[in-house]
Amino acid sequence: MMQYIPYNIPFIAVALLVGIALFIIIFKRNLIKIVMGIAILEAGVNLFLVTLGYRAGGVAPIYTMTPEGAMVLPVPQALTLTSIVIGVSVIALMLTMVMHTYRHMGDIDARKSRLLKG
Amino acid sequence: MEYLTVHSPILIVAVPLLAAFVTPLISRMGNKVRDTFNVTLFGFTMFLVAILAIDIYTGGTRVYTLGAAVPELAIPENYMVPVRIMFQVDGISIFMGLTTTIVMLAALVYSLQFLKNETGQDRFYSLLMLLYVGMIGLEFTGDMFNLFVFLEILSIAGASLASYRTNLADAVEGGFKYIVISAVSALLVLFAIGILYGQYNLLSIAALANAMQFNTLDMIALAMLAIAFVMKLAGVPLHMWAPDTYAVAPAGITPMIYTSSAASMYALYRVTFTLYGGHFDTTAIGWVVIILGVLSMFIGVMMAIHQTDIKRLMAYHAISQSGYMLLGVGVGLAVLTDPVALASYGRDAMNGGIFHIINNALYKGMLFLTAEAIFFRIGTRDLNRMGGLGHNMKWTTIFFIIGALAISGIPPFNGFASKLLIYESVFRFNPLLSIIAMFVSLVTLASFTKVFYSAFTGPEMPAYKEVREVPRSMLIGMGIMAACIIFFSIFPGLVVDTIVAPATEALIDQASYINGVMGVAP
Amino acid sequence: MSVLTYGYAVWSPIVWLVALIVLALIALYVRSRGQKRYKKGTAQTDIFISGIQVPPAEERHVPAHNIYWGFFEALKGFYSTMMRPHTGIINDYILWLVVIMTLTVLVLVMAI
Amino acid sequence: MLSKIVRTISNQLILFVLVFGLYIIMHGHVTPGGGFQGGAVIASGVVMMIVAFGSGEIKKSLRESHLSVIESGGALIFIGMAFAGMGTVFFYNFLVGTPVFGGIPPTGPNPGHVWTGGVIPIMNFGVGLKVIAGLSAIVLAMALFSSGEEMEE
Repeated sequence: MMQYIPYNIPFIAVALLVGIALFIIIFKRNLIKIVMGIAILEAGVNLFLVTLGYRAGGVAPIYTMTPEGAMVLPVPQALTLTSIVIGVSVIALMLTMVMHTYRHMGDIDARKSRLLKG
Repeated sequence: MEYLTVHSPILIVAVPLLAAFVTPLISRMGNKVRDTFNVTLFGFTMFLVAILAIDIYTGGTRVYTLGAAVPELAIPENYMVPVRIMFQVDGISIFMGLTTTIVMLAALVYSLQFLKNETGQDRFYSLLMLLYVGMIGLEFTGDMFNLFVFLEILSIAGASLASYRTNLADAVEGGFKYIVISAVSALLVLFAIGILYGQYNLLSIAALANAMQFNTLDMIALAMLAIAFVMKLAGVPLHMWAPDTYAVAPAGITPMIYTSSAASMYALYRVTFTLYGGHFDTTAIGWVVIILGVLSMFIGVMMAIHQTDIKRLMAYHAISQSGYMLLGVGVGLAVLTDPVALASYGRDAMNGGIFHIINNALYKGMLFLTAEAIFFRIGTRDLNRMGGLGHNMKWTTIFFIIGALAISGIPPFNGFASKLLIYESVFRFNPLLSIIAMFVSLVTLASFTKVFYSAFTGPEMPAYKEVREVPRSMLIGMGIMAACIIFFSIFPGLVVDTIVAPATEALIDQASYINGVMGVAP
Repeated sequence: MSVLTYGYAVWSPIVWLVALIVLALIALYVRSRGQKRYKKGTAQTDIFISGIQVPPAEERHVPAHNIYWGFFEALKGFYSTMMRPHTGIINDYILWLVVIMTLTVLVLVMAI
Repeated sequence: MLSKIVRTISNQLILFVLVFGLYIIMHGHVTPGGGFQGGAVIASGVVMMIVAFGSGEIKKSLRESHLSVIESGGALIFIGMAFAGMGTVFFYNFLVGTPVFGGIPPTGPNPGHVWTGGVIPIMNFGVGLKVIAGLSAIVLAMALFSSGEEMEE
């Protein structure tokens, strides 16, 4: 039982990151903090993907000057990269919208900077 | 011709993508050149969609593998499972593709003159093409990860377009809400994909469906995927973003965002039927979908009749109509493992739900376009300040009447045909659901009477004496939708037999989807 | 081609269209038998409310929030309940997502 | 605008940042890295210049219209390479075996041959151009916003 714990630490980290992120997104009213929450959620999901591809004692899946031995799975790493690229653009877009909201409303509190409801 | 048929699945995605990237360059040569370029390339895309559709309806599922030596080679030699990026187009995919293409045509034509006085037009067309790429890609893709990628593409493009008029505070707010819920739900989709990948080391939908073991982790992944897609398609109680976003998006974009919700609905069906169908009792997830559908229908319409903002009202109706599709297909999902019930009413319920997708994309899209035509001329969405517009905007009024009658399910329009299929088949599943559906249809009619009365009838207001009919390209955009509605109304049998029944068949027949990639099962 | 047949009934829009056209023809015939003395643009078409001064156009039109007033009045409780979750705050939207997702996970895990 | 020391150092450092970024872009097919990573490195160099000189100064040399052209050009290189394989299949690696990046590396550990990869290095280059232009435009627009200016239309 005890020997499995080191391999599960990344998954515990994933759970913590996703939990913290959801807490931030649900309970923090500042729009910038919501964007931060989404960035943390993304980090958690990316960590999850990378961890799935890990093999004990594996090296990076690149043949250039590589030592002999097991390699970790390359596919989750490719997925993570794609997800990071998408995440950058999503977060840039969200920050731009927060900027415009601040320009129009003079406030980035989710409760005070809303016009649409009901 | 042969060449185009073989390569059409990828060209349908790649040509608009090329258009999106070339548009910023070509718009330096003037707006006319850019508009002609975009319309030409989109016309070519429509031609490709048409030949692909003919090919699918005669020849069955098509697989296209990117980067392989031949397009059909899904599984490379010496491999047991597909490893390349892959497009798999079957009946339901091409059905959604046709829906998207018709709406996109109307939106593109409508936008040509609507945008005349706006800044940043080249970005608008780039993003519009990207939105189309995202939707078509989501519908055609054959692996889970590209499902996520295209979902993000359509979210980003949709959110930027929703807040296109950044000079309006509410537009920015609507776009922000859309991107936040899209980002969160897309990340949940990615998490679910990670769970599936961790268990099976597979990404292809067909291979995953083949290997699925239905254990607890798979159920968690199913719940995450299903609810994330329900969020994107705005089912009650995850619908609150929809009125905010639909109301503020510029014309042409609201129908497109609405259709992207329909694309998310396709993803929901693809996951529940194809990925998790087969030997698993789908009754529980079927009832989840049915309950969400009934809630959407009822709460959507009750909120709609209360609104005084014309586009918010229509947005709540969009939610309520999505409920019909969820109800129809949910009944099919609930009886999927019961062949007798499936043959006697499940298939008809699914036909109704799927037929409603294209009907609703057409008339809901046209109603959004008429609302935006009013906004274009009088500069307000507030119904309290409208009145007597029918005197000067005759064509808009006619299009509105057609759309309102169709959405309320008044015979002989197409809304009635699909709703009748749903009522009668759902009645045999559970009569109460059918009665709720009819009541919702009644309230829909009531609320569109309210819009018609307060916006178009009444004495000619002095403030709106100078209001003229909208420019021609906007009328043509609405006219395309109206023509499709009338065609679908007069020939419902033809439409159901040709495009809807193959779509239903594609959803139910999981084995042929798997065999399309994995070869005939040993 | 235009007839939609399914397990237990038939829907044919052409029949409906023919019926509608026949009804429209009858209506037109009845209309053509009407009074010929009616003329547009004369005092015949002016609004007459028992001799009261006719109010201007803005006041004659019933605005949208007055339509179905009784319906909303009767359902006041329902609408005040409905308005409470529709806050328009983005945090609440995500809260709903998490709650519904948790419920669905429970339902599905119970089901297997 | 920061002090003269910072400005001078930044002026010297930007060269190394650019070279490092280009190295990462062009060796993306044999070592860790690629278009996005290298582009992000170069965009961080742009951030450094903005911090050192102020956004108003950088705006004069990095025009939004030029960045837009570079971005579209990068995307066009990428999708153009994909279309060029249409003779066989979309995204087909048609350059394998030709003199241009056509080498076929041995399977297993090797010292890394740059002249391999077919269309992948060219696509990396296109992605790099797009990311450089896109990220620079984003950080510049945000910096301009915080100083109360507008990007040109």
